[in-house]
Amino acid sequence: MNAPAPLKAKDFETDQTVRWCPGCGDYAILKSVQSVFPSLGIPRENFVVVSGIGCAARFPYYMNTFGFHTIHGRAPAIATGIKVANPELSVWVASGDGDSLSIGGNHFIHTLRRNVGLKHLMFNNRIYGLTKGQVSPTSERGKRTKSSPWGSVDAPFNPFQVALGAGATFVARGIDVQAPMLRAVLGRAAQHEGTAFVEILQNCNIFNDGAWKSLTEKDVRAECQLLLEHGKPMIFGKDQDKGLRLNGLSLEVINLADHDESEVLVHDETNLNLAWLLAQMQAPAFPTPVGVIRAVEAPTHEAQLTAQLEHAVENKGKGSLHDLLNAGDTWTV
Amino acid sequence: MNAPAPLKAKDFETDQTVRWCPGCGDYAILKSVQSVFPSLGIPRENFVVVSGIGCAARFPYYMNTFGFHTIHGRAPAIATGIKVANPELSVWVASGDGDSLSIGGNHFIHTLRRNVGLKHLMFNNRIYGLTKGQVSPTSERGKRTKSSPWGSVDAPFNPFQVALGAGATFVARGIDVQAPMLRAVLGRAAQHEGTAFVEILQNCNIFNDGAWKSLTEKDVRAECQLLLEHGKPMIFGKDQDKGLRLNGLSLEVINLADHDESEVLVHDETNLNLAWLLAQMQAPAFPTPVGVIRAVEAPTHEAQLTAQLEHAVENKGKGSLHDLLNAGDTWTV
Amino acid sequence: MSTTARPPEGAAPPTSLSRVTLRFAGDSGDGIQVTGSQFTSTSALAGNDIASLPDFPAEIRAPRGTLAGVSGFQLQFSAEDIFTPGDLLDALVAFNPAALKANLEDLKTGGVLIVNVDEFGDRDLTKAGYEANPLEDASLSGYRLFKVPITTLTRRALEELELPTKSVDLCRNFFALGMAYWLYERDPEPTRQWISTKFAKKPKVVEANHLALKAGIAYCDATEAFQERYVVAPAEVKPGKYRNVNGNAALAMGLVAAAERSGKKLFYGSYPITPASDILHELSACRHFGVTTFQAEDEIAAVAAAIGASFAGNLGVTGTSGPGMALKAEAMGLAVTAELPLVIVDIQRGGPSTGLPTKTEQADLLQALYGRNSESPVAILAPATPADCFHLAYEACRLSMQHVVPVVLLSDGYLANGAEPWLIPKVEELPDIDIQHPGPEAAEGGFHPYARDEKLARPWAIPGVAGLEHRIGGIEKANVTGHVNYDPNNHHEMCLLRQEKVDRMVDQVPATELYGDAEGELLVLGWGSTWGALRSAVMQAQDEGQKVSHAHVRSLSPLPADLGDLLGAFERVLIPEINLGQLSMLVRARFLIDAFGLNEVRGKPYTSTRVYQAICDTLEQPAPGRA
Amino acid sequence: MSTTARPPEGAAPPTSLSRVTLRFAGDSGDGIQVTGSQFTSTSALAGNDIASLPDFPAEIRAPRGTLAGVSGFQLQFSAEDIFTPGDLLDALVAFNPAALKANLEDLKTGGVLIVNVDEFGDRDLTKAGYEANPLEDASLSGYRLFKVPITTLTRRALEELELPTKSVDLCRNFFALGMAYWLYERDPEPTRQWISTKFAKKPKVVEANHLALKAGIAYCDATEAFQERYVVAPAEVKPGKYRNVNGNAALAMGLVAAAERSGKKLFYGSYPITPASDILHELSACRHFGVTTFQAEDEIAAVAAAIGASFAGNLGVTGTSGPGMALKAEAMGLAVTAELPLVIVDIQRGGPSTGLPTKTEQADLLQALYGRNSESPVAILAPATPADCFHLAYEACRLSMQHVVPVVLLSDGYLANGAEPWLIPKVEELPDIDIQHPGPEAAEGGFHPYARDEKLARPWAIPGVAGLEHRIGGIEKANVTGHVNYDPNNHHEMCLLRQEKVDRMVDQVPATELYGDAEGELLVLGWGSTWGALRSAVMQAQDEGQKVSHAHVRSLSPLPADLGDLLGAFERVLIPEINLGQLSMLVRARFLIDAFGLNEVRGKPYTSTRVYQAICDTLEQPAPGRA
Ligand SMILES: Cc1ncc(C[n+]2csc(CCOP(=O)(O)OP(=O)(O)O)c2C)c(N)n1
Ligand SMILES: Cc1ncc(C[n+]2csc(CCOP(=O)(O)OP(=O)(O)O)c2C)c(N)n1
Ligand code: SF4
Ligand code: SF4
Ligand SMILES: [Mg+2]
Ligand SMILES: [Mg+2]
Repeated sequence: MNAPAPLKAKDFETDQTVRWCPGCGDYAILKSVQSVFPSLGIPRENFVVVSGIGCAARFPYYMNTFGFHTIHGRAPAIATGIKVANPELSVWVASGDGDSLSIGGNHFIHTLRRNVGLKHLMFNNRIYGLTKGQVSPTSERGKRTKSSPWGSVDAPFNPFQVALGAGATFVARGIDVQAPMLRAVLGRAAQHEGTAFVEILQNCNIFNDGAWKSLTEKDVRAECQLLLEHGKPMIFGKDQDKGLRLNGLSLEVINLADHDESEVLVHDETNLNLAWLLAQMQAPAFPTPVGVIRAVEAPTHEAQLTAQLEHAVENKGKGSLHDLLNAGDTWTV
Repeated sequence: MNAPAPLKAKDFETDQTVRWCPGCGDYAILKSVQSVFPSLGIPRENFVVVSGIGCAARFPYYMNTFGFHTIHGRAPAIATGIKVANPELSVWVASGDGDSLSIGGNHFIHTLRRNVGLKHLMFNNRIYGLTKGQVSPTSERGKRTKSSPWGSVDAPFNPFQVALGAGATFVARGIDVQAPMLRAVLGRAAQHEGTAFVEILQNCNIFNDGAWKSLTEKDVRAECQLLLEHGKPMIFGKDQDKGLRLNGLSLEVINLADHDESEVLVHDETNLNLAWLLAQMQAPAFPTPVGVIRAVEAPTHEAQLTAQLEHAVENKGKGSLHDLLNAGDTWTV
Repeated sequence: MSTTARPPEGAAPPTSLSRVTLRFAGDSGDGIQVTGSQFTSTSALAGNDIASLPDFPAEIRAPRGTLAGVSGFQLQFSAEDIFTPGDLLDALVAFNPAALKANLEDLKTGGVLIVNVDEFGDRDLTKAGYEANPLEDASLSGYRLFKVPITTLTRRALEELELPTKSVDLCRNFFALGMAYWLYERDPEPTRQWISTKFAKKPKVVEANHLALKAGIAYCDATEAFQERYVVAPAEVKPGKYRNVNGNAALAMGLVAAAERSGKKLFYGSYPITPASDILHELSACRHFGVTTFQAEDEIAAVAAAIGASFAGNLGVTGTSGPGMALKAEAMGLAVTAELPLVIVDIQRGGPSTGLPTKTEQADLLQALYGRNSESPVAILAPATPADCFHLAYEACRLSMQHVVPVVLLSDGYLANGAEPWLIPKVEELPDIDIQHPGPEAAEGGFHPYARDEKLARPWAIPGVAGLEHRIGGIEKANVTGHVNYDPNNHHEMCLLRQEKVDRMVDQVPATELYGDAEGELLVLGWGSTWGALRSAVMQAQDEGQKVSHAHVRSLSPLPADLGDLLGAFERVLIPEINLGQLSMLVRARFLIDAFGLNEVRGKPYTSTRVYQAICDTLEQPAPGRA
Repeated sequence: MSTTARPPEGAAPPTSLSRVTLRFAGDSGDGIQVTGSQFTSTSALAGNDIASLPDFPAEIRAPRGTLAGVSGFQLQFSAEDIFTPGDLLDALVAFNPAALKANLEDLKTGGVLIVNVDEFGDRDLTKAGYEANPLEDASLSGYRLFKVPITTLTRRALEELELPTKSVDLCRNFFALGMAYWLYERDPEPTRQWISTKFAKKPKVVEANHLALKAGIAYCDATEAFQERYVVAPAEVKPGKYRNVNGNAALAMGLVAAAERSGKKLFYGSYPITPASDILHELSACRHFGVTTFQAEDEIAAVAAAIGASFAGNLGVTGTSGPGMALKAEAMGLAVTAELPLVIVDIQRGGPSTGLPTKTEQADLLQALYGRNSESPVAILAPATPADCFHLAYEACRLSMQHVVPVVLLSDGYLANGAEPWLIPKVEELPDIDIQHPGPEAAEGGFHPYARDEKLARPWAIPGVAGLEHRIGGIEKANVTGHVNYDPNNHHEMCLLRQEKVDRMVDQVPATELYGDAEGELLVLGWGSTWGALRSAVMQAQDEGQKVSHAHVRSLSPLPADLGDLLGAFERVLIPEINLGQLSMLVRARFLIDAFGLNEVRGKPYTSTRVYQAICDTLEQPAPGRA
C-alpha cells in the first residue's frame, strides 16, 4: 500500500447535518475531536466512535469513522466488545453525564476496573439534554428542573471520585470552549493504553445555560482553573500568584506573595492520593483542576486476554476441532 | 399498647431450615445479626431485610422480620423504595460481592450517592457461591475459577474505594468469624442515618475456601488486622507495637520500638482522605483495617424528601383533588 | 373591547362549516404550540367539539429553518362530535419555507394557506431544500394562498414599544393567531386574558403580544385579502364543566386521584424517556399531594423502587416507554410472582430499539403480555383517548391494589400529546377504592401471606404490623404459606393460579360497547389510540349504509368476556392497529377467527380516511369461513 | 482380569430385557453423578442405546441427609432405539433415607430397590422426615428390596489400606456401582481404567476405588441376595464413533465448530446463571481455540459486548437463562435494528422470576419472539435432544452470520444436563459457513451499509476496512443508505423488511420430518426437549394401531413452510409443551387450528407415559371443525 495522504480534520466530517441546538457546547467538542484525530497517526478506518443515547451521543453521526449509536448507557459495554474483538482499533466512547453515570454507571465503573483500552469522553452538562431538561447525577443539590421542580434532594456524583474509586488509570478534564487545552487532553487520552476517562465540561445553552460559566468565562479562567502539568508546581491565577500546598491530608491554596514557590506541591499524575485530593477541589475555595489528573500504565484487559490466548496455544497447542469433538470416552459401533 | 417484652435473638429466627453449606461463613453472620437486632430498640415488625440473589441473599428467609428476596443486584433499589415509602422502617440489605458490585453496581453507587437510610451488608467471599464458583469482581487477578480456568485477567474492585468514590457516608468492615467485632460494627451501622455500607469478609468453604485465612486465623489476627477506633491512635500488632504514620500522601507502618507513639496517626472517622488511604491498605505491607473506616452525618434522601413534601403543603396548601382536576382553562356547557 | 374578530357590520355573512381542521407550523422557536393551544381553548370556550395534536421535531432545537426543526400543531373544531384532530387540512399557517414543505401534502386542494412571506428569502428557501421559491411559481396554485408579511407587520405594530427586534419577533405568532381568529370569527378575549396572566410579571410582553394579536385581526379587517370568513357553530355536547387535557396530564391526574381516593401515598418511580417524561414532570409538581416521585438511575431501579414502595404499602407506579419497558421485564416478573400491586405505564413510541422516539406506535402489546421469562401474566389496560387516560389510570390503580396484581397501562405518543375536551369528573363520583391491609389480628392462628380471597388475591400485608412478619421472593412459593417450595405440583398449581387470578379480573371488565348493530358484514375492532379514527371511519361507512360496527377493547388482558360472541356475529372482522398484527394474533389464537388486519407502522395515527378505505377494501373480500 | 461382572459358570442364565431404567440417588456428596456417568459410559461401550439425566439439588450443599440435598442420576439403556432417560424406574439405588423418600414414587411396582442400610439410623431417618424406618415396616413390600450394608462392606474391603474413614467412605459409590454391574452383567474394566486415569496422581485413591468396585461385584457373587441378573443386548445403532454428550457441552462445541469452520473468532459474552453457566465454563477452557469469553458485569453488558464484537467482525454470542434473557431484551432490539449477526442462547428454566432455577421449562418461547419493544423479529431455533444442541448451535451461528440477523437458540435445563450418545460428526462434513465481509472495493461508488442481497441481508462491513466507514444505530435508518431517517414510509418499509428478512429464512428450514403417516387421526406436534417423550409415546400409540404421527419443530421462527399443510392433514393436533400453551398460541393464530394442548409446568420433563395418556385422551375428543 502507498503511504496514505495525511488526514485532515475535514476527513472526519460526515455529510449529515449536525443537529444540536445552535450554541450548544457539543459543536466545539466535535471540532476539537475532528482536529485531534488526524494527528494521531491512526488510519481513519481504524477509528470507531461508540455512543449511547443523548445529545452527546449523537456524536458518531458527525464523525466520518466507523460509528455505532447504541442504546442508553451501554456504550462502554459495546465498546468493550469491539476493542476485545479487535484490539487494533482506536475505540472512543462519546457519552453524556446521564448516559455515563446514571443508566450507564455500572458499565462505566466496570470498564475502568478492567482497564479496557477505550477513550471515554463524558460531556458533562449537568442535565439531561435530549429529554429536555431533567436532573442528572451531576446536577447540584437543590437544582430545579422539570423533574425536580421543588429542587433536587440528592448530592451529585463527583465523576472523578467515582472514576478513581473504580480504579481508573487515566482521568482528565477538558472544557468545550477551550479548544487548545481540550485538544491536548484528547491527545493524551489517545496515547493512553487503558481506559482513558475524560470529563468535558459542556454547556447546554437550552436547559442548563451557564452551568460552567463561573469558571469558563474568559476573564475568570486564570483564577478559577488550575491547569495541571506533570512534574510542574501547581500554580494558578492571572498573575500565577497562587499555588496549592499540602496541609496534613488536605490541600490548601497559598498566595505566592506570602509563600515561597518551593512550598507548592508538584503535580504527579501517578499519585493516586493526590488525584483523589485534586478531584475534590471545588469553587469557590479552590480552582477547578483541568488537564490530566491521573495517568498510570497498567495492564489492559485486552492485552492480557491476548496474552492468555497465545499462552494457551503455546501450552496446549492450537485447538483442534477434531480433537475437541472426539474428546472424552468414545466408542465405535 | 403495653411495653412489649424485650426481644431476644431467638425471636429473629424463622422456622425455615437454613440451607447454606455446612461450614459456610454465612451462618456466623446470621447469628451476629440475630443477636444485634434485639438490642436496637426497634420493634421486630419494623425491620425489613431485603436481598438480591446469591447464597448471601438467602438471608431474609432466616430472619423473622419482614423480608424480601428479590432479584439479582436490585436489592438496593427495592430497599430504596421501601425506605422512602416508610422511613420509619429499619431497612437492611443482605448481598453478596457479585450481587452488590457486579450486576448491582449501579444501584449500589446511586444508593450511596443519595444517602438513602439503608444498611447495606455485603458478604464478600470473593466468588460467586450460588452459581458454583465463578470469578467475582472482588476476586484477585489471576484467580482460577470455573469461568477463568486460565486465570482472571481483571483487577478486582476495592469495595471501599468504590463506596468512597460514590460518596459513602458510612463505611465499615467486619469479619464472619469475629462475632464481637462484627456485632459492634453492625450496631454502629444501625445507628447511622444514611446509607451504611458494611463489608463482611466471609468464607465460602466450598468454592473459595480460605480466602481470608491469612488475616482471620486466630494467631495472625493481631498482626494482620487494624481495629479502628475513632479518636484513637492506629496501633496494632500482638504486642501493640506497630502504628500507622502519615508520610506525605501515604501511610506507612512504623515500629513503636523505634518511634514514639505520638507519631502515630489518630483515626478520624470523618476524614474522607484518611478513609481513602485506609481503604487501600493491603497485606502484606499493611494490616487490614476493620471496624468503622468512615462515618459522617449527611442529609438522607428520605429526610429531605419528607421535608420537601411538608414544605410543599405549607407552601401551596394540602393538594385538593378537585382543584387539580379543575385547573387550567375550563368551560361549562 | 373595540378589537374583535367579529365581522364588521355590513360585511358578507360568513360561510357556515360543520368542522374545520387547521394546522399551525413553523420553527420550534416560533411559538407554534402556544398558538395552537390558544386556538384550541378559544374554540372549546366557543362550544365546539375539539381534538388537537402537537407534532414535535425529533431534535431538541434543530437548526432554525430546517425541515428537522419544524414544529406543528393541528386541531379540529367542530359543530358535531369529532374523534380525531382531523385528516386533511382545511387551513395551514406556515411560518417559514420548511414548515410549508413539511406540511403542504396534508392540505386539501383549495385549502387556505397562509404564509409569512418575510421568511421566504433565498437562504430560508435553501435551508428548507427548495430550489425555487414556491410562492413565485405555480406550485401552490391549487390552494387559496395568502402571502402575508407577518414579520414586517408585527414589527410595525410594535414599533412604539421600542423593544429589541428579537423580542418583537417573538410576538409574530400572536399576529398569526389574530388572523386565524378573524378568519374563523373567534373572540380574542380569552387569549388576551391568557396573555395577561401568563406574562403578569412582564407588562411589556403583555402589551406587545396584545398589540400583535390586535394587529393580526386589524390586518384582516383592513385588507381585502380574505374575502371569506367561516363559522363553526357550537357542538351539542354533554353538559358539564370541561377542560382540554392531553393524555399524559390526564394519566398523571388519574394516578393522583386513585391515590387520594384510596388513601394511599403515590410513589412514582421513573427514568425520563420520551414520550413518558411529562408524567414524571406532572407528578413531581404534586408534592403537596404527598406524591413521591423518584427519578431513578435507570428503568430497572425505577420499577424496583416502585415494587419496594408497594411492598411497604404505597401505591407503587412506574412509567416509561418501550425501551424502558424492555429493561423492566425482569423486575416485572418479580412483581408477578411476589403478587404485589404495581402499575406499569408504557407510553408506546416508534421502535424497535430507539426507533422513532417522538412518534407514536402500538407495538408493545405483545411485549406487555409476554416480555418476561416464563409464564408471567399481568393485566393490561389501554386507554382509547387522551381523556380516557385519566379513567384507565385510575382503574389500573384500583384493580392493581384490589386484586394485588401488576397492571400494565398501555398509552402511546399520540394519546400522550394529543388533547381533547374532558368532562371533568366530580371527585365524589369517582369509583370507590377500598383497600384492606391485614392488621395485627390477622396474625392469629398464623399469618399466611399466600392465602387467597375469592378474587385469588393474597393479603397485602405491610411492614410495621406486628405479627405479620413474613418473607416473599422470586423463588417459587408454596401456595398459602408462601414458603420457598420446589414441589412440582405446587409449581404447576401456582402457574395456573397466577394466570387464573388475571383471568378472573374479567368480572371487572365492562361489557364491550358496540357502536352500530350487533351483527353485520364487518366489525372493526380496535384498541388504544386508534379509537377516534376507527369511530369516524365507521360512522362514515354507516352513513353510507354499510353494515359495519365498531368495538374497542380497553382491557387487553383479560379480554372482555363478551368479545368472542360479539366477533362471532359479524361476517368479517377488521383489526386496524399501528403494528404488524398484535391484537390480531391474540384474537386469531383465542377465537380462531380469520381476522383482517390494517397494519401500517408509520409512526403516526391512522387517518379516518385510511381506515374507511380499509373498511371498503375488507367489505370486498369474501367472508372467511368459521371454525 | 479375574474380577468380572460376568456370571460365574453354571449360574442361572440372566433374564434378557429390551430396556432398563435405573437411577442412583444419594447425598450430593455421595458421588452419584460419577456413578451414573460410569454406568452410562459402560453401557454405551456395551453397545446399548442410552439416555441419561442428572438431577441436581437446588442448594449448593444442602445439609447432609436432607431431602433438599438429594442428588440423582437416571439412565435408560436399551437394546432398541430410545429417546428419553425413561419414565418409571426398573431399579433404584438409594444411598440414604432422603434419597429413598425423594425417589421411591418413581420406582415401578416390583422394581429392584437397593439401599445402604448403614445409613438408616434414627437421626438419618429424622433428617429425611421419616417417622418410622421404612425398611422395617411393610411400606416397601411392593418392591424387590435389597438391604446392603454398603458402608460396612466398603470399609471392610478397604481395611488393609489403612486410609482415614472419610476417604474410605468416599469409595462407597464404587461398591454400589460394582453391584449394579453385577446385576446387569457389565464389564467393570472401562471403569477401572477411568479410575486409573482420573486419579493417576493419587495411587492410593486408585487402589481404594478399584477395591471397592471389586468388592461390590464380589459381594453379589458371594451372597444369594440377588437371584436374578439381567442382560440388555446391544442396540442396532448407526455405525460410527460415538461419545456421550450433554446439551450444554454439545452446544458449546457447536459454537466452537461454527467459529472454526467460518474462520471467525468466537466471542462469548455471558454472566453466570443456572443452567447456562456450564457453557461459559466449557468455552472459557477453549482459549487455545482463540475463543474469547467475557464474563460481564451483568447480562446487559454481556449481550452488549457480544453485539460490539459482532460489529467488529467476531462471531458474537451471548448465553443465559430466562431472567437474564429478560435483561437482554433492550439490547437484542438494538441488534435487530442494527441488523448484526448475534446468537442469543437461552437455557430455559422454571419461572417466572427466579422461579425454579435448577428445574426445566419451555416457557420462554414467547419472550424470545416478543420480549422487546415494538416489532422486533428474530429467528429462533430449538434443539430437540442433547446432541441436537451441537447441530442447532452450529446452525444458529451459520444463519446469523449469513443472514446478518440475530438468532435465538432455545435450549432448556433438561437438555443442558441430559446426555445421550452422539455420533461424532466429521469436521469436514459439517456444513460450510462461507462468510463475506465487504472489502475496500465495496467503497467504490459509495458504500451503502443497508443495501441488501436476495436474502435481504445487509453487508457485514467491519471496522478496519478503508472506505467503508459508516454509522449505524438504534434510531430508524433509511433503507440502503442507513442514514437516520424519520420518514413514515421508510419506517413502515423497514419494519416489513426486518420481518421479511426473518421470514425468508424459511428456505433454510428443512422439511419437517414426520414420524408416522402423513395423515391420520392425530398429529402430536412438539418443540424442544420434549422430543424423546413425544416420540416414545407416539411409537407406543402406533404400536397399538392408533393413527398417530409425530412432528417436531426445530425452527420456531420462521416456522417451517410445510407446517400448515402437515397440520391440515390430521383430524386433531395435540401440542404438549412445558408451558401454558405458547407454541399452541402461535399455531392457532397462524393456522386457525383448534389444537389441543398438554400443558403441565412442573419443572420436569414429561414422561412418555404422560404423553401417551394425553394422546389417548385426545383421541377420545371429537375432532374440531376446520376454518
Ligand atoms: C432505556 C432508555 N431510557 C431512557 C431514554 C431517554 N433518554 C435519552 S437520552 C437521556 C439522558 C440524556 O442525558 P445525558 O446522558 O446527560 O446526555 P445529554 O443529552 O445531556 O447530552 C435519556 C434519559 C432512552 N433513550 N432509553
Ligand atoms: C439476572 C440474574 N443473573 C444471574 C443469576 C445467577 N446468579 C445467582 S447468584 C449469582 C452470583 C452470586 O454471587 P454473590 O453475589 O457473590 O453471592 P454468593 O452466592 O457468593 O453469596 C448469580 C450470577 C440470577 N439469579 N439472575
Ligand atoms: S439540549 Fe442542550 S445539550 Fe442538547 S443539543 Fe441542545 S444545547 Fe446541546
Ligand atoms: S457455596 Fe459458599 S457461600 Fe454458598 S452456602 Fe456454600 S459455602 Fe456458603
Ligand atoms: Mg447531560
Ligand atoms: Mg460471593
